Amino acid sequence: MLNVTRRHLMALASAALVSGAVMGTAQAQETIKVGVLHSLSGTMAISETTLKDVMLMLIEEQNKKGGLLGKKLEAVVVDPASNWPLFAEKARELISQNKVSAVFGCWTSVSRKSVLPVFKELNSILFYPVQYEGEESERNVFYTGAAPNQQAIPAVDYLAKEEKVERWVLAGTDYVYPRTTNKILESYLKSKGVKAEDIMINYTPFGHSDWQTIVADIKKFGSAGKKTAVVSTINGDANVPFYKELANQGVKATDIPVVAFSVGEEELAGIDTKPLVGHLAAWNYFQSVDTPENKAFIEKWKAFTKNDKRVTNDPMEAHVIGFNMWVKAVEKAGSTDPDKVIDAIVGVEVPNLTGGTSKMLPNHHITKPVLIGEIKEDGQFETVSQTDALVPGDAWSKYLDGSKDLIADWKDLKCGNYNTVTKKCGA
Amino acid sequence: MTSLRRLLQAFVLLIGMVSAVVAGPYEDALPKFAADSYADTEAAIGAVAGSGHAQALNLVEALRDGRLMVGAGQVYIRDAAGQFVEAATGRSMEAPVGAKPVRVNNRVRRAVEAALGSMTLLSPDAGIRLDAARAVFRSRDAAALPTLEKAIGQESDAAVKGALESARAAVLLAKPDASSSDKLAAVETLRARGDQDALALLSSLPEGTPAGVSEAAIKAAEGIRSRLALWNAVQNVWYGISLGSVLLLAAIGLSITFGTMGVINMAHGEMVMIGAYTTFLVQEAIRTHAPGLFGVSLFIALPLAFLVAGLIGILIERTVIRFLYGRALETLLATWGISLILQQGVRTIFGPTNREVGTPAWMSGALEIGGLSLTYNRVAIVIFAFAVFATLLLVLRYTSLGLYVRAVTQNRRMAGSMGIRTNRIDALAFGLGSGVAGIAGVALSQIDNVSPNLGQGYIIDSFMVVVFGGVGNLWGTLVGAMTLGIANKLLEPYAGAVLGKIVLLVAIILFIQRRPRGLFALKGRAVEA
Amino acid sequence: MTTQSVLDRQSIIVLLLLAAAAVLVPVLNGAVAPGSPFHLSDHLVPLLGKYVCFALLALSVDLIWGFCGILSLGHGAFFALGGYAMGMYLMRQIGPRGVYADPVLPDFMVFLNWKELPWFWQGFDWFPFAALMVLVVPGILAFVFGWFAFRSRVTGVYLSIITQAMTFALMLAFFRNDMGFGGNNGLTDFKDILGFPIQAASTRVVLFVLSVAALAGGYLICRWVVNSKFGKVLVAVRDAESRTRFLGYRVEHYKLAVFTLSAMLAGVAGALYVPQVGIINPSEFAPANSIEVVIWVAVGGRGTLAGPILGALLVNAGKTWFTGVLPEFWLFALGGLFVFVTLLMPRGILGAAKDLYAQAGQRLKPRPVSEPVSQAAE
Amino acid sequence: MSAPVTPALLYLDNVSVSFDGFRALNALSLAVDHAEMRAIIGPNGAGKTTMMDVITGKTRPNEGTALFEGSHDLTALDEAAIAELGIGRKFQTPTVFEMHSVEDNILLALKDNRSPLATLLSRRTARERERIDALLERVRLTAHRRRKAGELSHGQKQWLEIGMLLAQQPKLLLIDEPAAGMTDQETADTADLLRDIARTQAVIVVEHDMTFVRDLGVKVTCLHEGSVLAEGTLDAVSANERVVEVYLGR
Repeated sequence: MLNVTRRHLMALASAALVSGAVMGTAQAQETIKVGVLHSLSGTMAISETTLKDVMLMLIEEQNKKGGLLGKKLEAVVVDPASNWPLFAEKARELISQNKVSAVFGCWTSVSRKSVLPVFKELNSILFYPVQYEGEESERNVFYTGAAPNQQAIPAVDYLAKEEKVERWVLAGTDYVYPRTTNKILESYLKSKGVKAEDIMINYTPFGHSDWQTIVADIKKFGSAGKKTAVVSTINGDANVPFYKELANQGVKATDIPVVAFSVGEEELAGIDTKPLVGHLAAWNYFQSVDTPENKAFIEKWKAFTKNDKRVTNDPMEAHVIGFNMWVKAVEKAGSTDPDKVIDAIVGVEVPNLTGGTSKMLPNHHITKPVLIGEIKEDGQFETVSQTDALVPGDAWSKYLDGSKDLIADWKDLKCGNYNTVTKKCGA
Repeated sequence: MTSLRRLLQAFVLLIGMVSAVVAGPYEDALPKFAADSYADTEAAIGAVAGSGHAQALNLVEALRDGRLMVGAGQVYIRDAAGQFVEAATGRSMEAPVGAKPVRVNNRVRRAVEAALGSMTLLSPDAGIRLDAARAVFRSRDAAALPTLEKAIGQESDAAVKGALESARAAVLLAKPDASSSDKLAAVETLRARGDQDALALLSSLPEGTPAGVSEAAIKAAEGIRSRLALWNAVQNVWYGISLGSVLLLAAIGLSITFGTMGVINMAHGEMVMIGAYTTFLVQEAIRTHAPGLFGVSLFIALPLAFLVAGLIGILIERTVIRFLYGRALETLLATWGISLILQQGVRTIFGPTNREVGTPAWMSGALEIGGLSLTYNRVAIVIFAFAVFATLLLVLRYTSLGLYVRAVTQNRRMAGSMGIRTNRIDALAFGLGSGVAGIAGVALSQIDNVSPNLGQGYIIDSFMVVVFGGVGNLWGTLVGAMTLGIANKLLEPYAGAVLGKIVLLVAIILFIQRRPRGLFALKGRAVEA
Repeated sequence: MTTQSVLDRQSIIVLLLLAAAAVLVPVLNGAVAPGSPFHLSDHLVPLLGKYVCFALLALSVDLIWGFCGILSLGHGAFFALGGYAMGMYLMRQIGPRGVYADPVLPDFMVFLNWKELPWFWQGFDWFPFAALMVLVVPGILAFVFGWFAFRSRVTGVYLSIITQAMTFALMLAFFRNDMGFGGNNGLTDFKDILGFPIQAASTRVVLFVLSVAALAGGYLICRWVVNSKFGKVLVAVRDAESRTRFLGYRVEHYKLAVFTLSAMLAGVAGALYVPQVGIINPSEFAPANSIEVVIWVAVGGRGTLAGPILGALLVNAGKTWFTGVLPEFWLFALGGLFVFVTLLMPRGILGAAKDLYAQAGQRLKPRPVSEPVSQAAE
Repeated sequence: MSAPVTPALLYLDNVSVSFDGFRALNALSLAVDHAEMRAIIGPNGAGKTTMMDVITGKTRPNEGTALFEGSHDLTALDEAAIAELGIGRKFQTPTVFEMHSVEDNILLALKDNRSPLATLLSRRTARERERIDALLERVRLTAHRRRKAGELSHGQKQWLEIGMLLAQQPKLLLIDEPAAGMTDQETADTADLLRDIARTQAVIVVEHDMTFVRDLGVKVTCLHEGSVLAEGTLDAVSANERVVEVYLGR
């Protein structure tokens, strides 16, 4: 019940922020506005509400440090309500009405695709914090989540090396992220000598709830004598019944490990993790990472949300990195003008929460460490592998026919899809 | 009890002190645990298991449970009571500063399982022996062979003996220097076992297996495969029944309200959700106040879910629906509004994220019958669904409420004029329908997300079941649910999950055209009046 | 007759208001200086355009529900199909400007390794064909669906439920990437329409004006239909279907005709919606969306032609306001609206207003609340 | 069109209908001539309404023949087709289009092209207006022509429905309990009206009110348990022993 009042207050607080933003147009010169474009209602609220809170925390903190360029930062929060056209509408509102200097937001690929034209047209900046399928590099967007080569490929490498996996089930929800990731993985695995009959690909709809047949198929596929693993790009809500079915049919991590790319601390909070111990996830950050930076961040987060049960996760770290990079770039450029910031930000380095230093690359992706974690009984992850160096994010995958010749470079080539064969921008 | 444990500890301690005098493979292996490398840990486990050291079993179990600690290069075992002993000597000691558990990953866990298997083959507990045999079956560790032979020799339990023999067969097939005749016997053992695991073993013989054995294995595998294909079909039907019973649970309450009052209750799914959240609350309360009751938490949740959902149902009926009788389409809209309010209400109170509802121990695991694998939770849900169905059937047939409800279903006006208070019957029937949805929620919490969106996922399917089966007829709902469930599962292997569902939806739409009132429609003048 | 003249006055008001919107929006947006309090900022133009498209969708639902008693809970499907037809045209207009610069294939096809354009994408690069498809595709679906449903006399809640199943099945189908409509991401990143850049303020103003014109056109078509003898038959079907049949009318033909017409109107609304919001995705097929449309109609007043327009504008403006200011309470408000309207204002705002007017004009007894006889004749 | 099998306008032979085992009509046979008025009486459940349902195509008989004008097989046609053949039906409870004006109710019933396209494009002609005026006059609703039908009194609705029936210009009118709920004067007027109609068209009247039936003074058919019990003048039928038995019980 305490929850009610807190949420209630937060709602009112964000309401106040918005109306503050509207009333405050007269003082627009005195603050720097930062747009926060995350769904607070509808199906995506489950994931995105947290990111809105992180942004509010980061902005509050920056203001405590004296703001930016001598001005206070001001968050402008809107609710696109998990409705894709509404994302574009609210983005337009943020940029042209509220005159924000940068926007932090979006979760699903479709929401990002929906706002892209708006950012290009109105020339503003979007920081996108979620792991995604890649195959994109836009001048106005900075991708602080993982590209496929920063998540999927290292995870597969780990399984092949550490678990001696020879047979692969690529199971995903039928949308663009799993499709692309699986395509890349299929091509990658084949390049490593895995035969076609040792790869099984399966797609299910959003919110799929009856996993009996598919889990049984996986078991069957896994009993051909070769060590088998499942690479799961199953999205959101469908994961709970999937893992419950795995546990019920007795698929143990020691027999057929499942490595997931969309299951983090928040998703596990709704599942009894005891039967799932040992299943894996690949991210660039885990709450359990033991570094001073992370400890400090978790403490601040719990204090800010006044709830010591709130977990942290990978996209939150991506926002932390993205926000700090933007702050540094604005300081470097001495202005919040998008053109200047876009030029200044490439090459900016900030510490991440896992003990390294992430750098903004010319392709607008960043360098990140890749962590493989096993699920523990308490719903946290035990890091079982971490790349030695940070992995630079690839905008275009080397393993896809359509994009193997493409690179993105906004520093020298000023192009998001430069074809290295034809030497032309725009393929 | 405590004194017994003390005695045991003292005993272990004594043995530990004696053995500490001589450094053996056990002592040599210990520092490897401190190296914080999975490969070293794995190697150390093998060495420890093979050492025959008195502490070995204790140590490996501690590793499995996360009680093997490392601090300042030393290895300790923390017992269940939180006491520390030195792994090397078994000497009890103060909790060391900064000790951390030895890290475990799947590879280490597998090694632990194999080690435990070979060490517990002779355990006095049959259950442990069975687990051990299965572990060896998986690890195929040749070192376990002598113990295995000994265990088989003295085994009296048939099930365990079978498992031990399978394990021996597995080991022999994997062992390069085993004789061909032994291997052939092993192939025969596995052929007789005839399940998926046997198939896996037979189809992955190591390099260098004699040609005769390979041929026998291929033939045996063929046989198993064709046998499994048959079982597979049965298994699919079972999946269908299990999906059908989920649909039955979700739809049966709807069938009552729809049949009796002609009311389309779009908030029906939310009643299911409320049942699931009730289960969550019950489990929360049990976790904090009476952890011992967790096994029966679902039985406590059932009546509560029925009451909570039923009362909310009656409340909705009294405040909204009764003003809308005879206006089915308006009822549909109003209850849709109510469903939005209930969803958002739950979201505000419990947050948008999924809530954890645990599975009691008796519902985990699977029952293996021949080539069939029936998971206990699905079995429980199927039995439960049929129990609910039977109960409702009896209630409607033999209680006065049932009599009134049937009367109102068949002819509202006539029932009214015979002195039945149709108003009250409506409220009670609606409450009954909602309450049944609530207990469906208890069952669904075991297999699905407990989130505010839970009910949304079932509403369209439930409507399809009711409409397909025929309104106002519980048997129709049963047949409808089972038909849809089984059809869905039989289609899935060919069409995939999505296409299968689309095909079914289209089929139902077409079916409604042929029989607008469903499979088991009431006929005659009563309906048309 | 009395209702006739009321309707006429209503029509004049509606058309005048629409004309005013079509003139004022471009003027306030383009000719008034941005600093002025009367300036209409750029981002509001497509927002208003979206409302107008929703109003046309609501009108199409009202035509069948308010006048013929067919409650479709799947009209979003026709809206979305119209939208997809337009979206496909817009995709083809991107040409080689996609990220993979394929001259023919849209990005998502390159991405899925498709080698050539599927047959059902052929022709959509030609605007007249796409425009025709905007009408034909929803029309054919409605015709086939209706032909089955109405011929076998599926009525009432059964019909509502299978319309819902229809849109749900389509949603599942369009989510599949193998369908060739871009899966969950749908169609997006449009560049231009008929050669005009789609993001330009002027294009948006033109699209807004076109939407208003389409709404006015739709209004006039609906008005013509409901005022004709055909319309009287529809109302007769709504109020006493059996009676109408015993008079010799083939009820199924009437229902089929009006259902198909309504689906085509919804398709046009969808086609105008897509270029203004810049994306079309399978979530437009979600059953919840279609149910929401019904509440717009109910709020405004079903069985009137101005009602659905009013309802769509009011509810959507409310949604925009709520999701900006009190996001957590939007669903409470929407849910409450459903209950409130059905319980206390069954004839919607316009119906209530008319009742008040009638009472003030006295002598007329308050009439029975809608669907008076319903199925009594059966 | 095949040659007429029977000279009768309506010819039912051996018609049976059963619902879930209950036989609502049991080998019913009945013939009605052109421009004949026939009264059907019988206790509740005798099958009167079901018989009407069979004639108008609402219910399909399990067996038997139903012919109209000797050659149209009524069991193969739907309601609309049968209505177009010239069979009109008035329901037991008056069923008019309550939200339409009295005038529009008649307009919708006028014999005309019933296709959707025709109605969409139709304009009201002077002839139609004359027909409407005449019909309203005949059912005494001229003064109420602009009122909504829902606002009429019960008796007026009955008459409006009869007016709609006449507007169809049917060859056969089926009229179910026209006198129910009417005052004595109204009942007498209704009897007059029906007699007047029967001069040119065939009429089947189902009625409980014996006074009314007597007023009509026509041939009476008494149904019982789905078949014809007796047929003849009212006096003859009332004198029939079995009829007395059925009506009064034993």
